[in-house]
Amino acid sequence: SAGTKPAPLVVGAMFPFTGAKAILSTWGTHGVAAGVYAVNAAGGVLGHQLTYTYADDAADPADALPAFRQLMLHHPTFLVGPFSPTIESVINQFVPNNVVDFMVGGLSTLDNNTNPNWFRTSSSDSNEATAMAYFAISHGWKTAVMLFDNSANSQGFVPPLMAAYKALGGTIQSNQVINPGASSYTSTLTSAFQNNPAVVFDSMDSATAATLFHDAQQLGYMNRPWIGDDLQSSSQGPYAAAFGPTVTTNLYAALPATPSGAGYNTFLKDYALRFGKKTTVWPTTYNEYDSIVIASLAMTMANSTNPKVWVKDVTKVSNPPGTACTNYPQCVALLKKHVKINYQGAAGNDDFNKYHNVFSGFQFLGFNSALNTHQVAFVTPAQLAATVAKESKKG
Amino acid sequence: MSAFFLFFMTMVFYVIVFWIASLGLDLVWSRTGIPLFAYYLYVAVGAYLTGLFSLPHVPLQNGVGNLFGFNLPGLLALPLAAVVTGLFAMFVGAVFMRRLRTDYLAVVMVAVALVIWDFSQNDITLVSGNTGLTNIPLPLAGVLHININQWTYLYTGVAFVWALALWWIMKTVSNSPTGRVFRAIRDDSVVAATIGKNVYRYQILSMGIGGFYAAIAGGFLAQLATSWNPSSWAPFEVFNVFTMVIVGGVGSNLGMLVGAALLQVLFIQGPTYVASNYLHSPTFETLAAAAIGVLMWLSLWFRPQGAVPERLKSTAWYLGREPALQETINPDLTVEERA
Amino acid sequence: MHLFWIDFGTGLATAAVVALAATGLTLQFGITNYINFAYGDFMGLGALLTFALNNQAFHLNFWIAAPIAAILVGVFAVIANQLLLAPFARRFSNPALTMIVTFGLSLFMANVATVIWTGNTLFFRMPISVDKKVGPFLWSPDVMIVMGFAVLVMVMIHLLLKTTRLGKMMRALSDNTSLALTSGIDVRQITNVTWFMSGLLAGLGGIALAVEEANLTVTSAESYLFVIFAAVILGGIGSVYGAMLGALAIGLLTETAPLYINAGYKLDVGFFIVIVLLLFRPQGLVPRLGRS
Amino acid sequence: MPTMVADNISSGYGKNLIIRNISLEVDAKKVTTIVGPNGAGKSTFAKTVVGLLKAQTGSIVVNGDDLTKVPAYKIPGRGLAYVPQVQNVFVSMTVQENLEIGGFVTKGNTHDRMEEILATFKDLEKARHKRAGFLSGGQQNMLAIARALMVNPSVIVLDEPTAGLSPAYTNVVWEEIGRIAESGTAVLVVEQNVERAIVHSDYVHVFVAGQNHVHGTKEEIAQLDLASIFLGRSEATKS
Amino acid sequence: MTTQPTTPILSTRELRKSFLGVTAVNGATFDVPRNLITALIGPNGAGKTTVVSLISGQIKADSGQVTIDGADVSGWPAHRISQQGLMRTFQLSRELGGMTVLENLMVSARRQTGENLVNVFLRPGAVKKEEAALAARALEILNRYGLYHLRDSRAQALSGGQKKLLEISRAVIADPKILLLDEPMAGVNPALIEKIGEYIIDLRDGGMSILMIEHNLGIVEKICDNVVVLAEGRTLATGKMSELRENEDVVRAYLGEVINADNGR
Ligand SMILES: Nc1ncnc2c1ncn2[C@@H]1O[C@H](COP(=O)(O)OP(=O)(O)OP(=O)(O)O)[C@@H](O)[C@H]1O
Ligand SMILES: Nc1ncnc2c1ncn2[C@@H]1O[C@H](COP(=O)(O)OP(=O)(O)OP(=O)(O)O)[C@@H](O)[C@H]1O
Ligand SMILES: [Mg+2]
Ligand SMILES: [Mg+2]
Repeated sequence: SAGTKPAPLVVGAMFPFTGAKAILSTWGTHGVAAGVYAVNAAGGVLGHQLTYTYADDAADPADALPAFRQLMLHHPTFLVGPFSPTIESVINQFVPNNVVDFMVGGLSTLDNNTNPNWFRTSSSDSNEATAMAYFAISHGWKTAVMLFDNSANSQGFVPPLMAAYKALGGTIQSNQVINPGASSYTSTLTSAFQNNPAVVFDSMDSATAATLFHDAQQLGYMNRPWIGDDLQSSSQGPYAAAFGPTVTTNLYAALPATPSGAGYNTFLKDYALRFGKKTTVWPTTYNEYDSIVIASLAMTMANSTNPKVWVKDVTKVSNPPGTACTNYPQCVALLKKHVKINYQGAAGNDDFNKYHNVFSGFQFLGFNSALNTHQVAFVTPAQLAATVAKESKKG
Repeated sequence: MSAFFLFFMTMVFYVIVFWIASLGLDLVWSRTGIPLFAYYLYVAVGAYLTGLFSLPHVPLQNGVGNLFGFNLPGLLALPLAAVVTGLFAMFVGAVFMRRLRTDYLAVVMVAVALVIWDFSQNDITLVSGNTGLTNIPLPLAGVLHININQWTYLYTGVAFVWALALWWIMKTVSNSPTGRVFRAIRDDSVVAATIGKNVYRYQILSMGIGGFYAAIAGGFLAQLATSWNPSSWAPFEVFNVFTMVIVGGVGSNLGMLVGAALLQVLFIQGPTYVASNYLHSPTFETLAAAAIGVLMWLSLWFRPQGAVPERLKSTAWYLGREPALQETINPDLTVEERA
Repeated sequence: MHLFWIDFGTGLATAAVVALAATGLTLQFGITNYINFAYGDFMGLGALLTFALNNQAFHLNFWIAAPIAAILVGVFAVIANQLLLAPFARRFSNPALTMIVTFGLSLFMANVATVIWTGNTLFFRMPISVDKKVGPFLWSPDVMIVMGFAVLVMVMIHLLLKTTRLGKMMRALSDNTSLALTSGIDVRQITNVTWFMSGLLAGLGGIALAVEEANLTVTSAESYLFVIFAAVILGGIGSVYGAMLGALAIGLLTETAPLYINAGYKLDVGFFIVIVLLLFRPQGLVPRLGRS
Repeated sequence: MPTMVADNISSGYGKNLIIRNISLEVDAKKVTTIVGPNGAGKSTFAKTVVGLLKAQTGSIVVNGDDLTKVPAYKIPGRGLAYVPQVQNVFVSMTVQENLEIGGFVTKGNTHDRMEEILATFKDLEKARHKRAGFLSGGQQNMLAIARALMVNPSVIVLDEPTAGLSPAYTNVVWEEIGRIAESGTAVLVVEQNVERAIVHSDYVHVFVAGQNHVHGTKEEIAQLDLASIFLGRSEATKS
Repeated sequence: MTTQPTTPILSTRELRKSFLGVTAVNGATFDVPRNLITALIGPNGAGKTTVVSLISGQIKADSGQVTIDGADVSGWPAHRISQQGLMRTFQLSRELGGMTVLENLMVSARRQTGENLVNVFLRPGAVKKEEAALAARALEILNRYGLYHLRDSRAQALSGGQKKLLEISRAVIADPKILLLDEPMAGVNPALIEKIGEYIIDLRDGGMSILMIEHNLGIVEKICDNVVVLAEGRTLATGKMSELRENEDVVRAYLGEVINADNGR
């Protein structure tokens, strides 16, 4: 009725605000706020404004459930998060509690997900690992060592990376599990580098990386390419800072999707409007941003805010076929005209496969002496698919 | 409304679980005098075993899997895991209680917990390292065809029944002559040995019971979250349980309930809720965690006996009535007042 | 063999860090007779204050910031003792309870430090030092300074305890507190001096650790605490020379172990040795006469 | 004028008072003994005098110097030395180091004094570089007394110096006590063995239930029916 | 002293023990006759307390043999030796401070059904009945030793002398065959010494065998049937007190001159 505004719709966000992984909450909250800003600036969803509320899971599975219940007190229509450490302890809650979840994080155990209310807007680590292998081989680096810490995230890289690297004709000389927080990694490094590998693959937390890079410098092992995962991709980030003098030639970082193009520019504009021009664009923020836009589009298409109804439209607004659109108001306008759309988001095409995973390409970044990044190479989804096909032929 | 009830029930569930956990620690630490800083290890072992017993065997693939799995019904997996954990705790006790003096034991216990925690993170063949166990089945949910929300209510009830039974058992044990031997060992284990008590055996027994209680708590946590991995049990979380015991009142079975409720509601879940809903800053939560330390200091200083103090067992308690015996005044033993 | 010597050199560097910290821990234990579980946080505080002086507040040169920070930790340790630990230790004769109080102090310090310094990885502002070959070893100048400094501190502590009046008073206090009091020793003052030295050494140890690790986080020293404990226990808790010996053993063992076993378990080697040693020799390598 | 005057002392542990309104004086060159049944408060009194326990009422004056509010560690420096009953040596330190510590309260060089004392205590001289923990119980008691004498105190308070000692050592210790008094020091001894006390001391106080029940010269006390004063149990301390 | 003792209730053969290079016990060999009171005397540091701890199993002997009632108990753990019918008290009283005086006694009783958890749950009735009977027995003993009025106080609140009495009553409730007392009279006032002496005689007359360490030779002479002298960890002499006073070795080592500091330790 005239004069009364429809009640706002709640977005629930679940991140680790405390504990060892607290930095992830900075990423998550920035992405969510930017997404909500974008949707509200364009008039909201079906006349509803979006609001958001947070809960802290401390990256601890035993804390995740109370955090989830806290969020449910606000009757959210969908959730963003949590990251990999706690997703498994809440994933079974989504359907019975009638809420849709958009997760960001590489956990490869969910590559074959069948949960209808769960979607992942970042590419799985298994894709990233394949891309890292492809990138190395395409440069002719055929012997490698792997240095991955013991976290679930990092260990998720190991099997797909090994399989892909071998399928492409490379040899893994040594695969070391790094135990974070040690005071030195000299002995680990000396045994790993015994056979003078051409390239190094690595993933670990930044504090551990600082120690390990420092030791590797001492031992003279920084004179060859090191290929890190997306954690290492930020400009002036801790990894690049710790890498040492050879950072300009020898450090590479993989980064999912294509933070470039129209969708990404829209995101950057919204992000700057929300936080000011100077704010760091934290990793994964475009994934959370995309999650919110996609959910809002699905609700618009279904003309319902009931998750049971609109969840079926998530893949419809994001996947082909359809008219490509790269920002929320533009997409909404098309939907109003009953045009089938294919949202091209900040993170890339955002096409979900049948397991509700996106399958993006990867770019590889190098660093200049000011520690700013530049793109060195791009591995397309097609190249990844071909590599995976080779693996199964070999296996 | 139902969202609120589910939230409330989850809180109740946590309070019950930590009541059970602190009952076990209270027996081992306050009543037997063993500084069991490795207590969370048993919580974890219980959780892992509950998962492994109720999960099917998943062969290791892409770094995920579990070395064995028995597909047992969850209601059975839990007590079975607790029994096995109890035996494990007895084994750990048997190895370490034999020779170590108390302060070494305290440190060594932490070291044992840390080593095994490290192992659980590094080793991917047994329980998938940091990925841990996932999809632990909900007991009964499949049988009764109820959804996870109804199950939450039901299982809170199940946990409560368990807790009542465990409370009664602990009460019976601590009031029994066996409980008295435990306290004698706490006060002076050398004396306990000279009066003919097999100190080592009783210490191991106490560890076993403590391990059983810890495992029940851990099993419930794993079943509620349907998953368990090394970040669920940073060994130092045991400090919270110690604080529950101190705040509740060492040696007091009902005190443990008070301690668990106080800590869970006011110092753990409460601040998390306030921080994310009203203050929008994790600082408050972090300060609340720091405040747990302060709470323990204040409690120890101003009310060392805890919220519900342990009661001394009087003569009347033992006899079931006031003693009939009248003290014979021994004339040799009275003070003769002189002018 | 070449690898072995490089690892051996790293072991010596680690031993220096551990020795600094372990000596401070064992000195304090000798006097107060309870284990300080917040010691790792004292170490962390040293590194964090250095960071604050070096990067946040006055932008002091690292080599100036470090000693100031260590002294501040010493002062903090005295305050923590006066306001918190000493009152509890006086009131409860059972050291296990005071041990729990220090556990609480650890929780308190770690969380407050997180509020102040966040959980992020921090770096000192100091030039990257290049490795040097010294005999068969590979050491950076920073690490060599740390090692030389550690040796110097050990010698000074030895002279202090064996020859000075203060040192003898400390030993007397560590032997029998109430007798020291009635023999005319100002127990409170000596206890404070000891806590100051313990804090100072913790601070230095924490800073040395951060130099060796080339970065610091709020909890990195805390997670290293048990390595320190291992050294202290190995040497016989409360024994200063034992702690030095224990540090050497732990440093060399943990750093050379990865040549033979999975590097992920190298710290566990230290714990394992301590556990096995205690099972066969419960009083440590260098047992202490006196308090039993 | 008496060397030490304790006037109207009350003290105890925490809130409950164990001793009430006790006054006594100790003279130079004299041995004054406190006897009394178990739990009478003898040790409590001794600990109060030397500042280990806080006096709730009363004052302690040594040579006209009021020590009531002086912290325990400063008391030896003011001329009042104390030898506790048990754990009275630093077991991990050598005999010589133990004596050195006794000398720490004075600023000056204590080396000569130490030689003097070692000359008196022949047994200790022989064990000079042994750790005190390896001495037998009697030698430890001896060392403790020697340490207290390092600063030439005006008053020395000894708590049951012969408890648990063999008869031979008991004699030696009492002889030593006599010599200390002769040298000009005022000696206050807490003792269980009444017969001994009466033989060796000049003045005896009998404490019962926290009070200075009777006192007098050894001749006067010897007249009393001490058995009936002693026979009895101290009142239970209920908490 | 009704039945003539045949075999000794307790005997030690060549017991040896050293701590950190200091020899505390160096070949102690002696017998404790059945149903008599035997005193163990000797200079300070002679190793008396250590011998008692070796017999009762608190400390493991380096070598040597201990026999209780014909059974070789060398190397047995303390609790098994205790279950064999031996009880000891400590030179410095060790009460179970956090428990009541009554409980200090009750916990010391032998063969309690309720000390096995299976019985606690399967035979609660029997346990309860036994507890009530035990409490009544403990009260009787407390009454005899003048501690009745303290039954419900925490043991840590007792005075030194009361703690000595508690030690003895705690041993008595277990009804041991042999009782080892370490300086039961030290630090106890003279009146109580007499009293404790009488209790010990009563216990002997009730059929117990007793070995007590004591420096108070007056009381030793009065109540002990037999004396063992220990010096420098070795048995120096045994016999009646009156005979030993004549024994030159004993006089030299214990009654007369002080032993030289360098004599072996
Ligand atoms: N640390 C303490 N805390 C509380 N009460 C104590 C403490 N020490 C002694 N008491 C109590 O104070 C009273 C007097 O003790 P005190 O040691 O002065 O007696 P005493 O005359 O020296 O006896 P004894 O001859 O047995 O040594 C006793 O009732 C005792 O229980
Ligand atoms: N735990 C121990 N550690 C080191 N030395 C010890 C230990 N126990 C006893 N000793 C030493 O062994 C010797 C014998 O001590 P023990 O206590 O047996 O003597 P004792 O005959 O009981 O003397 P007392 O009459 O003074 O009680 C002493 O030199 C003593 O210092
Ligand atoms: Mg006394
Ligand atoms: Mg003795």
